[in-house]
Amino acid sequence: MPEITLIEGIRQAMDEELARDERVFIVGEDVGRRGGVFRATQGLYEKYGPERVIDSPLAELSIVGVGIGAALYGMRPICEIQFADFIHPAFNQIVNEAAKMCYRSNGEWTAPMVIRAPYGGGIGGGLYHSQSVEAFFAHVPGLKVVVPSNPYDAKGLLKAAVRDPNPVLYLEPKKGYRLIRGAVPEDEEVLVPIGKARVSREGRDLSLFAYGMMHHYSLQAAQQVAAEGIEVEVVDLRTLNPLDRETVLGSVRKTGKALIVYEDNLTGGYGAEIAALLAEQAFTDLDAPVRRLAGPDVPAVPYSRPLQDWFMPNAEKIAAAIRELDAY
Amino acid sequence: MPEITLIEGIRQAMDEELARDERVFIVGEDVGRRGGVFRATQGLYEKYGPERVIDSPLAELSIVGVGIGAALYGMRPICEIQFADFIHPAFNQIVNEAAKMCYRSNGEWTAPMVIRAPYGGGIGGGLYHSQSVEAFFAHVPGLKVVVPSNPYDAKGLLKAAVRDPNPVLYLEPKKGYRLIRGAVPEDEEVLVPIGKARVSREGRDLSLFAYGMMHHYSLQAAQQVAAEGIEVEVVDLRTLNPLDRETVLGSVRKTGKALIVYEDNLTGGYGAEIAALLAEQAFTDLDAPVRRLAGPDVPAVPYSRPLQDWFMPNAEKIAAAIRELDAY
Amino acid sequence: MVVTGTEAKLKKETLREIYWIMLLARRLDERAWVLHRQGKIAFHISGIGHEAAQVGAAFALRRGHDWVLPYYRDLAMTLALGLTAREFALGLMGKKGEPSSGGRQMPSHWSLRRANVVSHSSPVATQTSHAAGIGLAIKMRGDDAVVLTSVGEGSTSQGEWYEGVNWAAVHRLPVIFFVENNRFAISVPQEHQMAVENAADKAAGLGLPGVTVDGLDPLQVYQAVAAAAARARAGEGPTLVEARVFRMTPHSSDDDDRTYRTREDVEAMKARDPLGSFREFLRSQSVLSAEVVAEMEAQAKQQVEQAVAFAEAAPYPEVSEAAHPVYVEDVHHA
Amino acid sequence: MVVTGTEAKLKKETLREIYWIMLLARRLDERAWVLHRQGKIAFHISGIGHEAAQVGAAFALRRGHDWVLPYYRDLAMTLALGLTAREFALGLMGKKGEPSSGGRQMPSHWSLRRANVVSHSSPVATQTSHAAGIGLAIKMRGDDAVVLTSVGEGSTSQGEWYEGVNWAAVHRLPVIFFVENNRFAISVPQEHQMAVENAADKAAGLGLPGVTVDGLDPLQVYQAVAAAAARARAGEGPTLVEARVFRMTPHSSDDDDRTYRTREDVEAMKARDPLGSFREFLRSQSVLSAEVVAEMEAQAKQQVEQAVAFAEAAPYPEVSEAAHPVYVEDVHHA
Ligand SMILES: Cc1ncc(C[n+]2csc(CCOP(=O)(O)OP(=O)(O)O)c2C)c(N)n1
Ligand SMILES: Cc1ncc(C[n+]2csc(CCOP(=O)(O)OP(=O)(O)O)c2C)c(N)n1
Ligand SMILES: [Mg+2]
Ligand SMILES: [Mg+2]
Repeated sequence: MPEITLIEGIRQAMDEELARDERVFIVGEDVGRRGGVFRATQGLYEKYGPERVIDSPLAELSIVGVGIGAALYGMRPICEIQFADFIHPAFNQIVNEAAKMCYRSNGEWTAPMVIRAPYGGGIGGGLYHSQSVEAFFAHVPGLKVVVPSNPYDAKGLLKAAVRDPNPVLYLEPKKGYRLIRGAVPEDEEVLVPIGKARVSREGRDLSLFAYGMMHHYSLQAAQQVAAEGIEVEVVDLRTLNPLDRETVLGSVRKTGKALIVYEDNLTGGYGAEIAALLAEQAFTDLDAPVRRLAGPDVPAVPYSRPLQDWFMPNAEKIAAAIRELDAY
Repeated sequence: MPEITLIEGIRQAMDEELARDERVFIVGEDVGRRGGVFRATQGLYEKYGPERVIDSPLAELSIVGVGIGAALYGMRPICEIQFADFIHPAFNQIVNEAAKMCYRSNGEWTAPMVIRAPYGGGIGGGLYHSQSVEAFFAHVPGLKVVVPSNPYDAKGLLKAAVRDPNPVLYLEPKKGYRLIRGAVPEDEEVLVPIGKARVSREGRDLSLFAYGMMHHYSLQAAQQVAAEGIEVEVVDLRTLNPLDRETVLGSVRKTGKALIVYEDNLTGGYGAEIAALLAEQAFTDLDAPVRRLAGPDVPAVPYSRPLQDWFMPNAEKIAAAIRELDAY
Repeated sequence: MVVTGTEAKLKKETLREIYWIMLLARRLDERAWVLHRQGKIAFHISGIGHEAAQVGAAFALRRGHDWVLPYYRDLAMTLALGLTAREFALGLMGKKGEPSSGGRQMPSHWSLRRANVVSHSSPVATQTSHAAGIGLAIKMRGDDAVVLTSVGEGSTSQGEWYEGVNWAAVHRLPVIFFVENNRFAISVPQEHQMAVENAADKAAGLGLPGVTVDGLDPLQVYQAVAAAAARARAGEGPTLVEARVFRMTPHSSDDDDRTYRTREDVEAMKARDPLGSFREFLRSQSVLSAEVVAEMEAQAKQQVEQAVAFAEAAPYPEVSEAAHPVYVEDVHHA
Repeated sequence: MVVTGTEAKLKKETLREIYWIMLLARRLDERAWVLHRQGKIAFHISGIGHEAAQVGAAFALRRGHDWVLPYYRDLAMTLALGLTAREFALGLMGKKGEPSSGGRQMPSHWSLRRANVVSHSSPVATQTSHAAGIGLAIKMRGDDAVVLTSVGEGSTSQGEWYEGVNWAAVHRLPVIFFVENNRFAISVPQEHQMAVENAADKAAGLGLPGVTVDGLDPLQVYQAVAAAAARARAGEGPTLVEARVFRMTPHSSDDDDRTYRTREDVEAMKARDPLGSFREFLRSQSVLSAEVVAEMEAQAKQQVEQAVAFAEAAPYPEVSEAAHPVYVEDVHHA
């Protein structure tokens, strides 16, 4: 099985879905000739033409709004937001329109579409090219939110998202685009179900919940502490909404301890919901306080190198949190 | 001390601050001659003129953006968003601009301003005139978020917000505008500090955390169950960001049980952060699972009367949750 | 009323039909105000004064084939597209079977799947980019449908509106941007919204044709929208059509317009009521006789009565449905 | 180059100063590309080809008194407003003392409080409504300052831009909306952004004057912005000024423009380099001698060297500052 990068998994998914279903098209800034600023759509313009790989005006709300309209007509748009930091102008369209379409029309109208957005820090992007936006959107009923952490899931979740009859926000851990490699079969269809977390490493001492780049670092940290005899169970959440509550609760039932890692700022971040779930439904299972390791409560990641390092969780910080929680 | 309504507290606060500081002005849709669709600015246009009570174009992002600009120049704008449901077009301005201004300029530029928005359900407003938006914004460092639950706090928090050197989102429980009455002194300045929760009822059996209209119902529920011998400590959070962690933790330390009530949809709602805080920092204090009572995970409040009733938490539902938790 | 010659092209039957929809819309709307005063409904937002513009626009489309994204004032337009009086009344009361949302949305938040009338929300102008997206899909598929979307003049201040129109202009999409200009956004007069004289002037900045017509005359609106639809179907791109209308009532049942406009202004509008003037015009052209007018009135009255009675007797949605459908459980429509 | 007669009004000294800032900006910018190739900085976004427009615009203002909300390409403009070469170099490296953000923002995210240059973010066009708000505050206070805010032509597609301009037009605010039109938004050509020929055509739809000038000529830009500033100061409201420029480099150090434009196109731009043509013009007018040109080059070189050396030696911000100031701890600036 060939090893590919995470972004190549994304590219392959779009390529295959464009080939499979003529209702699928891509719209976004610089997705055409440029192939996307991260090269996620490279080659697709040449292969599928300007009608199916559309360079939009520089205007996010209408990238999403036009996508919604096309979806209402029966198309399957993939809308690219160049950086998650720039999704905010489209907040109204995503939250008030796409997410509420099915419920508000009692199922008469639906908006099957994918909104792709590279997110996360550690790439020298400063306050506006590093944001993690998942907490805003995972709170929105009607929208599904997924985050892959490896090439296989990147490909399989994106293909599943394109086929999903609902609007799906697909957040891409951009730091891992070329850093994270993995085997993906060439000769079979890769599909990863939306709504299922994955235990990526079994362990008995504590449960670690993460997604995206933080899942990558969490596995590294788990490996580090394994040498010290701490067996961490790592759960890759993959789908943030709807959350796979069974897998989360099942893991904590086994280990009795929970560490949640995310790179967004701490307060009100996505990890709060995991912690709340555990506080409500794992009360008798917990042997220690739930622990969250997240970015500090400043407005996104500062640019200057030492400040960025200060902000970002990484394998060392995660390992330290594991040790502390293990020792409780 | 005269009894006034919650909205009258809001109106008085604006009136007094306009009179006190000529840098203060109001901008929003229909705030002028119309006096606001809820009448919060009634009489102010006549008193302060069209230069200080400005009818904006129907365009929320620029209501906030223009407010930010004026604040940068040294003014103290009060921006009115007609319904919280319509704040989403301004999400980019609030989250990326107002909230990040101070940090991103290392304190060189600041955006002292208030954004007022009526929120919440139970008023026959359907999906788009009932939304609770606090979870989105309480997650944003750099922004303060306050919610009054009574006329005194409404007045005092708004006056404090106008004087605060940071951007403050002031969410108004519109269902309580005329329903909630209370005594407010006429002859002294009413100021309520931002960042301080208030124990509005002492109790030893469990702690109930709420804000806005849900705090109002929570007090009613606490009174109901008191007759049955359950002594509920009710905490009115008042400021959602920055959260008064000491008061929250202190109360649970005493009672050992926590019920959190909010009318937003449950998952990822503001109550998740309270639950997470308790899961992390009150582990040894808790004698029962943390319990959240909130709106169901549908996209806001449906219109039709029975559907709305199904959605909304109320005193009865809260009392039932109290009894259940008390019995744990 | 300017007689433009268009009406010559419309069959008498069609002219009568236009009048009939205007009349039915008016009587339903008036009844809604009464129901509100009686405490039988919680909210009403009125289209009185806009009917000519709306029905003229709708009749210029291939109704049921073309796509329409209306806004809350478009009762008459939506009736012209196929909504029934009963369905409207169900919506007013949030009753079961209401076709736009099953009682989830407020009244006058239109949606009628069977007639290609797309669901809209309350935040104004959000449907503008949806219209562009539908136009894009039509173009991609090579279909011959066109799209019409409407807003009030105040809503053209939204970035939402600008971006949607810009998309259609750049891609020459088959979209008609219809602006019902009643000079007020709730209480805010046009001069606080825009520095141009006509909303249609905005078209020049976006690179599409813009035209302003008298929205009290359904035939002028018909002509302008028909021309725009022809352009769109011919692949020549979008058009902005502005219809100058009157909002003869307060903004909604929650509003009181006495603080921001004089009774004289409102009376002056009523004196130019588009329903009355179109009726007189049709009578002058011998399209309507006094008998037919009376008959239509009687029929409208009966439809309104029946609709209201039906809706009052209808059940509310069951609470058991309230939690659904947040997600597409079956993919029937997708 | 069109000789418009404006230059007659500018003192020779001022013309030399304009050239000097253009030159310094160019040499700093070129050096930033080199630093990037050397792996010494992580990112650079270039203003090469925009300098004439930017400096012409800045000089038409009362620098330090008027307010400016620039965008990331405005190195030359910001230098003209008072940024030093050292400060720019500190920003490139995210070093302590960098005045725009203390290293919190990426390079070229300008802010210079002492010169009334307001902090901007990365999401494009968000500063447009801030400019309107500052204009509103100036009007409220009765001050005589004007505001200039800039964006690229692509960014005029944003609802953010539209709403901000609309505000200023409705309220006749003292704002100049400056559009640096290099015909590309990263890779997307102008015809995918707008259906009008000039970004300035958008003014017609918003009810303010719009003018397009040759942005390769600082004097044409000077004249247009000076006229706009005079209008603004006289209470006549905002103006949209579009300067046609070239982006002679890739979008940023992360970009590779070979996929979307030919080398010939880029070479053709370079042949019309505004720095060279303005130098030749000034030489033809005897404003600059060969000696002075050489001297300026030497001085620019020296400033660049010193700035880079200074920044390389400068410390990073301390980690202990990273958590602040999320909120205004002291109200010094407020
Ligand atoms: C985004 C948004 N902001 C505010 C409102 C509240 N609101 C409802 S209708 C309206 C006025 C609309 O005026 P106009 O567009 O002229 O249409 P008209 O009602 O006059 O037909 C306002 C401000 C809204 N629905 N959506
Ligand atoms: C809201 C937003 N969306 C996307 C981007 C990414 N981006 C940065 S610059 C740019 C192109 C800007 O083009 P233009 O406005 O023409 O200015 P130019 O760079 O050509 O000077 C894009 C798409 C952004 N910064 N902000
Ligand atoms: Mg109107
Ligand atoms: Mg450009």
